[in-house]
Amino acid sequence: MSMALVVDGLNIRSRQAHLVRHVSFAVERGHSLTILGETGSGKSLVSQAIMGTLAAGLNATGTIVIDGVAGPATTPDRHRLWGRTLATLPQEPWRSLDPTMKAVDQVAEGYRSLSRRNARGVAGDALRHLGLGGAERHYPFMLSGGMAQRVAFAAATAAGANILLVDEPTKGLDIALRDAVVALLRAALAEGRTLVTITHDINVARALGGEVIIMLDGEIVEQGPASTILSAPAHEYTRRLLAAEPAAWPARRPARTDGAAILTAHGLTKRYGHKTLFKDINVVIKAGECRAIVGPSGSGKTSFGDALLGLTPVDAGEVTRAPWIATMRFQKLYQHPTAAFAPRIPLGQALNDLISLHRLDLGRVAPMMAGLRLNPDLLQRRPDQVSGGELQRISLLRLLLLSPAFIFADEPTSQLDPITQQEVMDLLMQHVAEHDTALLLVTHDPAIGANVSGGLPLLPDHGRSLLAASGQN
Amino acid sequence: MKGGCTRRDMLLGAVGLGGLLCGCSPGEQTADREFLIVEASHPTKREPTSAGKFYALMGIAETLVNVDDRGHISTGLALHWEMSADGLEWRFDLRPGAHFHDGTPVTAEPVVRMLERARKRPGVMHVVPIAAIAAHEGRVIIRLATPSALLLPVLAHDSTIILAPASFDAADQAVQVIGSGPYRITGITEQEVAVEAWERWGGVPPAIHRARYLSAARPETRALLSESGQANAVFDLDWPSERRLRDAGHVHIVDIASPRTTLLKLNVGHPFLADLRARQALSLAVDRLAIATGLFGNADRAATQLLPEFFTDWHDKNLPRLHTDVAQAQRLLAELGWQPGADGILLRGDERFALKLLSLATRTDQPLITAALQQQFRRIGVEISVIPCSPAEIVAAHRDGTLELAMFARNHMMVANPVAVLMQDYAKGGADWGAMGWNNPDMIAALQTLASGAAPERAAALRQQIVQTLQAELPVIPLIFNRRIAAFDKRLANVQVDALERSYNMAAMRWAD
Amino acid sequence: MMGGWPRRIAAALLIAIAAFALAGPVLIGLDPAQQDLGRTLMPPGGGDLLGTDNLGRSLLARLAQAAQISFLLALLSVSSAAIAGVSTGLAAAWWGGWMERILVAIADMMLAIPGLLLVFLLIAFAPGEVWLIYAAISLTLWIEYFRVVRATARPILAGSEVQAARLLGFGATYIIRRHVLPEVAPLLLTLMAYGAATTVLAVASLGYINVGIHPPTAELGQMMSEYFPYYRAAPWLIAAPITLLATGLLCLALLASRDKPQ
Amino acid sequence: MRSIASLLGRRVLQALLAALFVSSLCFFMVRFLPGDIAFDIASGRYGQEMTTQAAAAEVRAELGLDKPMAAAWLSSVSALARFDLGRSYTLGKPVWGLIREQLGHTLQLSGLAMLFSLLIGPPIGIIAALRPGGLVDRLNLLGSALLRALPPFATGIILIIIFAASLHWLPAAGHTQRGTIILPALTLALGLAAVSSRVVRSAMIDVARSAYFHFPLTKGLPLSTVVLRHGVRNMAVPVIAHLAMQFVYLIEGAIVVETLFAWPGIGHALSHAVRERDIPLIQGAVLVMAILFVLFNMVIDLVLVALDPRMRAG
Repeated sequence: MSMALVVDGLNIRSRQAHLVRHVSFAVERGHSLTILGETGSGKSLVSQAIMGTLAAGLNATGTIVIDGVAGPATTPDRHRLWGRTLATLPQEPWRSLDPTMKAVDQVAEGYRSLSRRNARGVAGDALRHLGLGGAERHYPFMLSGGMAQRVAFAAATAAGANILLVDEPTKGLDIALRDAVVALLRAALAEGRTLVTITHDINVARALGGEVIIMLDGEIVEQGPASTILSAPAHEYTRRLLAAEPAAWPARRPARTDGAAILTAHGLTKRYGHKTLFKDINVVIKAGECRAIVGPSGSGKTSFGDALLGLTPVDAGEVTRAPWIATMRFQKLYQHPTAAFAPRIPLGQALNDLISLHRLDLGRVAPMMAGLRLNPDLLQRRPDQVSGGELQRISLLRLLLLSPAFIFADEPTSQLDPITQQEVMDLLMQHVAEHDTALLLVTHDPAIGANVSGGLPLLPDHGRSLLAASGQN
Repeated sequence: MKGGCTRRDMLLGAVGLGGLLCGCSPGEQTADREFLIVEASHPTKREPTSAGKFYALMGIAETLVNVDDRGHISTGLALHWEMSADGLEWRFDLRPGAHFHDGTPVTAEPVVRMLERARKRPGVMHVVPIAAIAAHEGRVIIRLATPSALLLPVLAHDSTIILAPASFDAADQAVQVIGSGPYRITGITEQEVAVEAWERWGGVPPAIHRARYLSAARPETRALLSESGQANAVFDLDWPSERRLRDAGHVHIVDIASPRTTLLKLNVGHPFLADLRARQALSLAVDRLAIATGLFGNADRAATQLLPEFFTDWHDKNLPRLHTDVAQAQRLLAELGWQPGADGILLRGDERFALKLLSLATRTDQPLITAALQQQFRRIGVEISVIPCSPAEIVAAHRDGTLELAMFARNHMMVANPVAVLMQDYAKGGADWGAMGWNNPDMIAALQTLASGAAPERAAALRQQIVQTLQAELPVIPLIFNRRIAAFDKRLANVQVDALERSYNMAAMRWAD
Repeated sequence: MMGGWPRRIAAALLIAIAAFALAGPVLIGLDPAQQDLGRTLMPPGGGDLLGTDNLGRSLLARLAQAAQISFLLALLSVSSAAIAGVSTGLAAAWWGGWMERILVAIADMMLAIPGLLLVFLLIAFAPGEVWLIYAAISLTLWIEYFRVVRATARPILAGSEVQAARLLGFGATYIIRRHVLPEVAPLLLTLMAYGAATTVLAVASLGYINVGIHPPTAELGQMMSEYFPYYRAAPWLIAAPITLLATGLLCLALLASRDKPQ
Repeated sequence: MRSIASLLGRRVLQALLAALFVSSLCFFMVRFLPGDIAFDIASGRYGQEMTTQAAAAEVRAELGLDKPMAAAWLSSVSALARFDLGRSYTLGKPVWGLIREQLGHTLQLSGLAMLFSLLIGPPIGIIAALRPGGLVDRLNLLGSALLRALPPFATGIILIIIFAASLHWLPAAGHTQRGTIILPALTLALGLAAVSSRVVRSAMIDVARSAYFHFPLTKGLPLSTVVLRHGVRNMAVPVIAHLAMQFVYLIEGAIVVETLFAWPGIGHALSHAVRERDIPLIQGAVLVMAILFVLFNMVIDLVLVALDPRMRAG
């Protein structure tokens, strides 16, 4: 039984900080290792050290043994192993495929020993094997997310690499896509490849099995077989991580359902091209009520919320708002918090602009910052200089300043780590409850949807996506 | 797709570079070496009355009579000519065996046709009182209304070149140039004309068989064409280029006096300039010597009178020279009631001594002279604003009376007798390229006497009278004498430069090696 | 891209050039039009710091005056082109529809006219006038700003950042000031720096083909074409304006080469 | 395919409108220029020393310049509608032939300049982009600023001094002799490459940061292959759009280089035509150039569509 990959005493330092300390592990040939941890835990640095793509300012020490060949942690020659020994599955496959090249060619160019024609033949076979028959000559923009995932997989493994290093393969994916990726990785394992997966998603770790490493602040806090660690965690942090899974969230007190109607939609219909996103939907949203829409990507969830807010035109139907509520009190929380801020303006400036525009009370900011556990120093920074969780909380703060009557929260936590996700969600729910705000949450995670709606039926009704509601699939 | 394209581009580039290296290979035989001659003007036009100069210079077309570089009339297409006793009828015998480049013989009829054609168009023909032109027994007969000393000089002018009838289309537009000179055109484009020796040319066969004219507007280009050895003869060099080429020493520089004078045309009818003292003051303000040495490196170029030494009969060494005297100029202007204002510019009542100076935009030396004048006039309190313009604007401003000052170089040997040009320029009220608002009946009479022919002693007295009048009255202010500067390949022998700009003398040159 | 020090040097040099242009003419105290035909083409050093030109004028004094005139006019011409281009570009991106179609059609039409011809024709109205040449050039420059601003502003205005700002109650002025201009500004600065150099060079080129400014106005481009014939007799004459322009341009390019935030 | 057809249709309509607009604009601008148009034409015809009142009167009568301007405009537009560009006022030759020859020379020169600049600019830009802040990048920035500040006639004279006067490899000027096109084309190309290398650099940096550039590297492809196969094509889309604009400016910017190298081109002809008020030549040249501009844009659109499959769909 030989080791495919051994990392021994890996330390990574930047000029200011010691980022990764004493990380050592070994993966057996044909086995799976999953590194679990949050953003900033150093798990991606470990992956970069193995691939040899650490940023210039970082200094790594220790030994890395790949396929029996030992070498220092930092070596300029690591890229010689790429493709043939060491492969990586890109995080965002549709961005990693060349937009100007056909799928089959992107796979074929990996078979460098073969002639161009033979390579295309083999690449076509590989794609058909992955269920992509018919899509060989498609360009990336014609592929769905799942298809792009599989093309990227075929391309990454074309040169025959046996060690597959995968960094956050499921970030931002809905459940169906996540399961497809996991299936792909399991298939790779079944073919005898060695798999190193870096993720914050416990479901992925659980599905892949094998060994699990839990990282926190650059150190390994726990290490062992997945079955043991994920069912009986020894370390306190692992326990928190497991508790942050939406399925494990404590049930919430049901929101009130006796409020006045603040938003009524009647017969809402929207088409996108030839596709009907939703059709003839009637909804009444009452003050203080929390509702959720659950569905996969592309099912029209966001368009529905935007239609309620009047952000997107509809093909039929109408939305009426309670006339006594100011326009400004209908708000939206965005999936990518960076997409809601002017990128070059400091956050404090953005908040001050809002306060002076609506003549709000500046005094409310400090206590609210505290309530959202935000450091006042963050306001000096630009949106790209704070973490996703912090930025999402600041955008929540910005909404709350306007005392919203209705918030459309569009996947507000799907880009966040599990612990941060739970924290942001708790803060959102707490403020919504305190201010008697109606909430419409869009999510692809049924567990979150169920948790938030607190027993109220999902929109449009139980368990159906909008597409299903409109009679399509 | 893109990758393939780049490779193909590289291939093309390599071919281009390969072609470039065999661009100029030395060591050709002198017999088929092409002679390259460079000057500024464009051979774009075919119309003989306006573009004839170029075709004459190149030896493509001939005139009835010729003029040598001292201004003496010699034979051209006409080998002999005679004048009737009353001086009214001239008969010309054409050179036997002369052929146009299309093979047709040069007979009296096409010559008469060309002369009649030139008479119908604007040009120098009008200074001669021609009554009729006819062909008679193979001779060209020209009848005059009154005797004229200017007929031969005018017939030597390049606007009267003789072309074959096939040169013109049905509407009498010139479409090609079929001359009878030692060279015929083999190719003509916007900026280049290729010629080769015409085998049926009657004179001495040219030693240089093939030649090409290249028009290069910039003096730097011309100088570098000479310096690089690409061009064998380069004309119209400016001072910096000439100096550079002299220093480099690869080429032979010829610098000869030219009959052109750069002068200041004044509107004598203008209230500021009508009084002679004002014109004298302006003339006294000009430091010609400083301009000649500072800008052109040649003290001899300071114009001391209108006509340079080139005109041996006309240039009067005893004439009081035009000179510089700022104090005297200021006194003269003070006499006219001008007083310096706060900014140093003269004021008279609510008038300010400020004038507009039109200057030709296309000449490279003109901006330098005008800049110097501007400064020198400022010293006596006269403000000049320079307006770059085209020749047409000077003519138009002359006509509508708005012209104040203008500067240009006048070729007083444009016709082989300066009387022709002076008669035009200093006629009653002046003319476009001469005086303006100025009238001297005595001088006009003197010119007319000279034009119709006068005995040598009488002529000399008249010339002196004219020159003295011009110097005293200052209808124009002479500034700088121009020179004709050319650079020649040192491999050339028998190089001659024609100051009259009548011929490049290509047919007379030969390769020395 | 570059470390901090080249940018600091660039900024310092730019300030020096600006100071030279603003205060130079006064500090040097020489009349840039004062000729001495007895002392033409004197090399640098000696009596005059940078030597004398073809008319015996102080090159230093002329350079200072030229820097003042050229940079001022280039700035005016480039900024008027930028103002016209930015406002039409924003209008097209903001309103879209027929407004955009008309503006794009006008810009395309203007592009189809050879800019050179437009410049020739305009200059023919008052030959040799400095301001007219700059005005004519700025008339051909605005289209570039229009196209860049429209192309940059359109996705921004359609983006979720602007949607969020609108939901929060912000109006057009705020959106343009906080969302559009900060994104467009670095691009505009680069365009304007190169546009200014293009303008000066255009004046030089026009002077070269005899339709430019007439002496004695000292202007950088005009100096280049005026001193060009002396490139070997007195190379410092043409080198001076070119060096000044190249230095200014390099400094601006260094300052504008700031990387985009990721 | 339907989108391509509608694109072509729109471009043709645009060409016709542009032609009408620009030719009328030029007509009126020339007629409103100060001065007497007859004198300007006469000086163009007969030369400086022959420009007299009589010559101007003859021109005025022959060309009917006394007629009302509106009538003259209508007749010029109707002639253009019949594709009759007329005859040059000063040269007497058909305008179409003049333009074909002069614009042909300019296009020849600009085309070769474009080719040279493609051989110089993009490779330097790509190398600079692969190591931003490296030596090549710094030298490129310096060289580009210097070349952008160097008037084209100065660049040209430096090239002539090196390649013609010192090395004697190439002719200094002219246009019918062999090799004369190379130096003027190189002069223009250097100016273009100064800009295009920086545009390529910044486009290439964007591409090199993208995931689709990094991913093929991890597939085991060598950097050179990835640059050529994935870098260049993706970078080409913004760069070609930029170069297309450059080419249009190039045709106009050639005038200075044409003057220096005694190369007969349209810029030169236009400057004379404006001075001599040769309305038919101006109108004809503008018309042909406007139509060429639109056609050229059309070709660029098609090239972009060929390069980027996403545009084919949209």
